[in-house]
Amino acid sequence: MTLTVPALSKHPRRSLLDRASFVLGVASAVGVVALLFLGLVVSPPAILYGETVRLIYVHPAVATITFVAFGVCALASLAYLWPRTRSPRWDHLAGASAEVGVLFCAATLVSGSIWGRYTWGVWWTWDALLTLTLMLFVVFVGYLALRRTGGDPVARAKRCAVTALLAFLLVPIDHYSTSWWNTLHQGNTVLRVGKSPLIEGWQLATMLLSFLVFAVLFAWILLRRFEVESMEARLEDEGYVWAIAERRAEGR
Amino acid sequence: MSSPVTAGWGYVAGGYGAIGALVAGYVVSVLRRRRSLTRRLRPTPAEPALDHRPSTATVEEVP
Amino acid sequence: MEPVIRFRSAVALVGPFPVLAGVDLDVYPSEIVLLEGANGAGKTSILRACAGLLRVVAGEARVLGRDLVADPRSVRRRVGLLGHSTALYDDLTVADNLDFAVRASGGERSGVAPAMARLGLTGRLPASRVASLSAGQRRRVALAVLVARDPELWLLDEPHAGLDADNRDLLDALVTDAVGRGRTVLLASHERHRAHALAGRIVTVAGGATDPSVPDRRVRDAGGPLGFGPRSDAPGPEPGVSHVA
Amino acid sequence: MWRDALLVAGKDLRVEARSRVTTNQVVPYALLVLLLFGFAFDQDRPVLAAVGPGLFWVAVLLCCLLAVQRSFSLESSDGARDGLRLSGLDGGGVFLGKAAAIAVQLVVLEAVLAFGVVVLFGTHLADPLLLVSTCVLATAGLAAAGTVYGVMSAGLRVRETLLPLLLLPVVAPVLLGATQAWLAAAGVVAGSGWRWLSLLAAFAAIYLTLGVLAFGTLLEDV
Repeated sequence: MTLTVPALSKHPRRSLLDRASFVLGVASAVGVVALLFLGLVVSPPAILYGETVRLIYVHPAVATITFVAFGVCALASLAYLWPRTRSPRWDHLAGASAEVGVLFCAATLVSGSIWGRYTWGVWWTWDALLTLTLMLFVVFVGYLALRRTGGDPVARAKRCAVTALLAFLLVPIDHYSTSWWNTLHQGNTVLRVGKSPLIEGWQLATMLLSFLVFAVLFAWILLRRFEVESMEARLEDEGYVWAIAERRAEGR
Repeated sequence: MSSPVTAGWGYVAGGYGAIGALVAGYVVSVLRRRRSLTRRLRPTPAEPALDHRPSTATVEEVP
Repeated sequence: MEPVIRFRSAVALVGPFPVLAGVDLDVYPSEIVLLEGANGAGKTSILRACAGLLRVVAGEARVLGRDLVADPRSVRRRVGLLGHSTALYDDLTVADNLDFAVRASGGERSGVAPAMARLGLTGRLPASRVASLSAGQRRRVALAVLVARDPELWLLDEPHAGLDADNRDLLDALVTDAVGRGRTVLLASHERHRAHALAGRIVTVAGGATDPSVPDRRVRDAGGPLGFGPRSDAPGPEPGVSHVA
Repeated sequence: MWRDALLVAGKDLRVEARSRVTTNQVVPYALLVLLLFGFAFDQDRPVLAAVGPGLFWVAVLLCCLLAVQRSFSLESSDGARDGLRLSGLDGGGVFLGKAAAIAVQLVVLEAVLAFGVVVLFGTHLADPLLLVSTCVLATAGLAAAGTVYGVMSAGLRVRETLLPLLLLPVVAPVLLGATQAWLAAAGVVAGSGWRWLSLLAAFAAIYLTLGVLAFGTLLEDV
């Protein structure tokens, strides 16, 4: 009697993913080195901020990646909840991107408050954007806690998907509530810089490079973390086949 | 107050250091977890590692 | 004849543990089938799976014509499960509990009064809080819910446990009545004597699966259309009827 | 769905009427919270008066947490959760029923707390229409969000600690909006309080719709 157990997750094809993440890995390493070189050595200090302007090469990029990561998590959760596109891989992607998002969110908050200490003389201000980022951090830490609760993997995945969606819905709500409240932030020269007149030449080039480098770095980390998540699921999954065999042996 | 130019480096070091430490620490932990998982998932030699296994694992494969 | 329950190598998981590891089971209308087996063999899990509470992840699982693998919730209102836990609210009175349970599952309130009478829940009982009842009384209230709802499929998990002698007779009578009305009963019990007297067919459960090595034993014809020979694809139980000690 | 909602809400409130947990335990707890705030600000009346609305809503938030935990502890006893699943009630109905029951208890709490804030802190409460409508919208949002996270953490072993971690940060906008609206009502903060009501309404709407859609699947799995 054949007893078929659907593997709860198809494991990622080795060749494509491995090659991609290897390339990304090398690219992000090279990018980081170039960014450090450009940011710390080549680009001149600004008049007003002095050397701390160099933080502009990391902080905004990290902050943007945070929102991208949480966005990926929300989209993956939505895909998992939608019956037609439901597959455990979306759940793995959501879990991976949430964890990476929390990492970058922590980096944003730390580097932001260090920079705030210099420019505003205070570690923390109840500014709209800072509050929103901190809110997101706390909410997604709760999400990660929910991911580790045990039980039926399908149930866990659904719980996490709904929480992730709710957490991401927090972004617009918080954005309005805190911005009505007050805002000290410099506006978008810090967060999303288009062609900003405030900085040009090397500084601008380095800044744009920073977005690219951190995007590549994010993609690489996410891919690796996604692989780990899938492998963990597969391990758990393979356990079922053995468990079923043992269970039946119990009966004889 | 030391001149803004020199004072700045302290903060720059702090900012870069913080982000670097967080990201690097996390990357190391992920890679270590990945290596240990690949080892634990090493299937029996008869079966090539990480091949395209059929979407359903049938009991037959269990000795 | 479309079976009420049709399981083919059904697998169900609780977390990582496969409580059901390949169950084959057929139950036909108006039949009383007894699941026998050691503790932890999977009897309760089979009952919960039939009620759609336990998700069947592999194999085939059809109850009352509904595919449980696809949608476990589709069959719930037509099934009654009497488990170890009575699913009653301690703070509510017996009457409130019965009223809520029946209306929540789509039944009419009219069924409550006769059920209470039938189960001897009279006098001060209806108005007293469930928390103040004894275990036996609580089971009678849970049984009353089942009687009031009168679902098509009765799933009884150790129904006799905790009942005194005359309540057990009452239970047997209720089950026989139900089958008389065309209901189907699947029960798990360790009360060998009573269960064998009640059941028309016995299926042994071991290791989370119906044990093919032990053929289904026919006890006696428990009324209802039973005499249709061994099940088409299951390992053929010997046709002769022998009273199992 | 609405019939199911009424049924479930009726059941929850009848349990509350019989067991009197909210009135005997949560209300005194709320007043205790106000008392603690009093100690924290060492009876500095002008400060307390100004901060009154904020403290009020923090107390409401903490009580909402208790009400949600109480509401889902009903189901965790003796297989009642399986009972709900087995009954085949519509998921959205159960959600609205439970949320309504929580909302009713919260409204009772808010009345008592408002009285407490005025007496203990001497907060001046004007513009009752704005106050009441803020309460209604905020309560709807709190009850909806509480019910969603309540059912999610209900089945888990770590629910006591997980629920606050999940719920409190998410309802922070309600705390902010409601407090600002009340401050505007009390004339402490410039600008109209009505702007904040639209925020509270949006919050409540999102959680009510998502609750109705997701509750069925969430109740489904332990």
